[in-house]
Amino acid sequence: MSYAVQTPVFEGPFDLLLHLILREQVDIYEVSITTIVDGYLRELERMDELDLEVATEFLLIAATLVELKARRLLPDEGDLDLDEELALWEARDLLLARLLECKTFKDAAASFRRLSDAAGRSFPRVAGLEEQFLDVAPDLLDGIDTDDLRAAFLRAMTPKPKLAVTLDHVTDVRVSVSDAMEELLDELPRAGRISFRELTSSLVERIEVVVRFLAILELFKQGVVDIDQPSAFGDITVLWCGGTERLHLDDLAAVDAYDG
Amino acid sequence: MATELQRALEAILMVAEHPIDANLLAQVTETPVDQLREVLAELAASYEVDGRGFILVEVAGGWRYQSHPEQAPYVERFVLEGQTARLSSAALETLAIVAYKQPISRAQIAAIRGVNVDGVVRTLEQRGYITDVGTDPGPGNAALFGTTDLFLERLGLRTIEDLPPIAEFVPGPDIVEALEAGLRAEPAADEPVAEAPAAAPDLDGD
Amino acid sequence: MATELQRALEAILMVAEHPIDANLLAQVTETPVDQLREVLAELAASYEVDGRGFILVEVAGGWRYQSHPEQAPYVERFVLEGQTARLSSAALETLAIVAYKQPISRAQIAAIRGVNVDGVVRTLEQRGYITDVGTDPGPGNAALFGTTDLFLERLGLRTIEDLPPIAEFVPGPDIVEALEAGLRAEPAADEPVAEAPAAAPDLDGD
Repeated sequence: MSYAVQTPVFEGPFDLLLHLILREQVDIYEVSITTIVDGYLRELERMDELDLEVATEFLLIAATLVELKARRLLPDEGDLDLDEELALWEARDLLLARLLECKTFKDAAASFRRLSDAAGRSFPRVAGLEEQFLDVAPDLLDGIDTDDLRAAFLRAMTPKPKLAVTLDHVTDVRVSVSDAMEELLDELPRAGRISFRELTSSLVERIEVVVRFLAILELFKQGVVDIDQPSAFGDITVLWCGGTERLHLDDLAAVDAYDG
Repeated sequence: MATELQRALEAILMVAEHPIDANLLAQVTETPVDQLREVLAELAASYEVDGRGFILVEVAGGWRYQSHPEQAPYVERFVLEGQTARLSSAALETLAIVAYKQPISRAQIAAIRGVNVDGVVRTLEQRGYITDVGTDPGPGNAALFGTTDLFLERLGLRTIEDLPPIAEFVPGPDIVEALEAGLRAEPAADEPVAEAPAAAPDLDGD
Repeated sequence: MATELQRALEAILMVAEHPIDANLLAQVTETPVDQLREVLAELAASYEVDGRGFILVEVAGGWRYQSHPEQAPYVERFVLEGQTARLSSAALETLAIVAYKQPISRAQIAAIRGVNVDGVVRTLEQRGYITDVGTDPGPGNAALFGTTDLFLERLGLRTIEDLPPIAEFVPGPDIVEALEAGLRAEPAADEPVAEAPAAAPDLDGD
């Protein structure tokens, strides 16, 4: 199947997710969270190369998606951790609410486009005053001297001060899935079999754990690791099955058009 | 035959460079503003009835002459220069958020859009569609943004109240259901249960 | 009821900034110029018959709408009461750019100010502070603007050389800091690209 995402540029993580979900609906009348997650990860990997700041927001949403997918593929055994379950519902509802908000403003923007296009067909009269009235018009330079002019010139020529970059909405940790994959390619062959908990025990930030998790899922997709999760939301065992030769991300690139 | 008041209004609006507020027109012509509004509306209607190539409209809180939209193909040959550039979809979405949620800070816009909006906010501010309308009293004293008259002109609106109600854009049940289904955690009733119990995540596609 | 040709002419003339030559109108509306002149004359006569507050006249080799001379008292009152008595800071900045960087094109001014300046340039030109002083020899043959004698007179200057030279303005620490911060700033994605390299800031004088 093709992972190609038709729209070249997504304005953000919600934009992308809306596209993936609604496209699913239209195309096959049945929701496949697998396709959504795959499409999302694919796009995320592309974004990752472009802008880490953007990517972190994508990653947080990807984590929720992956969790939902994992939950969905598992049979309901009734012995799930209630707290974990509730946290997942909460994350999901929050995501849903943000998607609805995003969709609302997207549709409002489309309506603005129509209004603006309609207004753009009617041009304003701008000819202004006829010569005979110019004498009557107040002198606009009244009270302005060369100092004012100098100040205005300096104002015009001074580049506008840089705006404060607000990072409240993103976690400012510089991690990428590609980097995490490269680390794992070094670490996993030596470990052979290792639990996910051990793999992430040294990490401090939640986002780093998320990224490592995504990296493992990617490696799984590449077929160089096997994953086993005996119980839902239990620890995950990662098993290296990529052979004895030292692999790099570049080696995987040849397989699946990765260039990160 | 135009009345004396109509003639005066036509003359004034002919030399105006911007939309002119009805109150100013009332003041200059020494007419009660309610009556003046009526006269302007009548005048505008009469142009439409006569099939004139121009229209008289109220936009951004004032009245002005504009070319009739149907005549756009002719007019466009004259106003190639200074044509307003089409707004990007990022700019339009940001404008929509500011328009409906003003006053709003940059961080709040970013939270809704899920991306950094510094660049697009700066551009919209520079073009004069949004402006700094205050300061968030909370920590950080972030600048708060609102839309301008130029924004109203760009959309051909009389006032901000003429924006379509936001309720019109809240997604319908079909979209909500689609999104809900897309993010459902438990297997759908008609979906085959994962074939192998305790199967590893099936990431390699289907 | 206006004819289709009349409607087209009304629309074009309503938005035109300057008088428009009959030959150009004939060309745009694909009408023989003799017939077009007839239609314009008929239109002008019909406005007079209808007692409109505006007239359609041929001046300076072109046709344009003007306020009716009989309505001049109202127009004068409007001009006195309605116009802002001072230049906006945007207009003053534009005037300062023209003063120090003349001859300069509209696009170069726009590149410095980061916004469309057509309206402001038109106002300054109309008020007689700046004027068309030549043509850019480059592609596009853009009009180049410079300041006028009226500008010098109003600012009490003998010649344009009497403007305080730019080299005297050693930027204060705040400006230097802002400048450096500005240089670090990456341009917004959809900001208008500067059209003219000549518009690059040269604060340190030349």
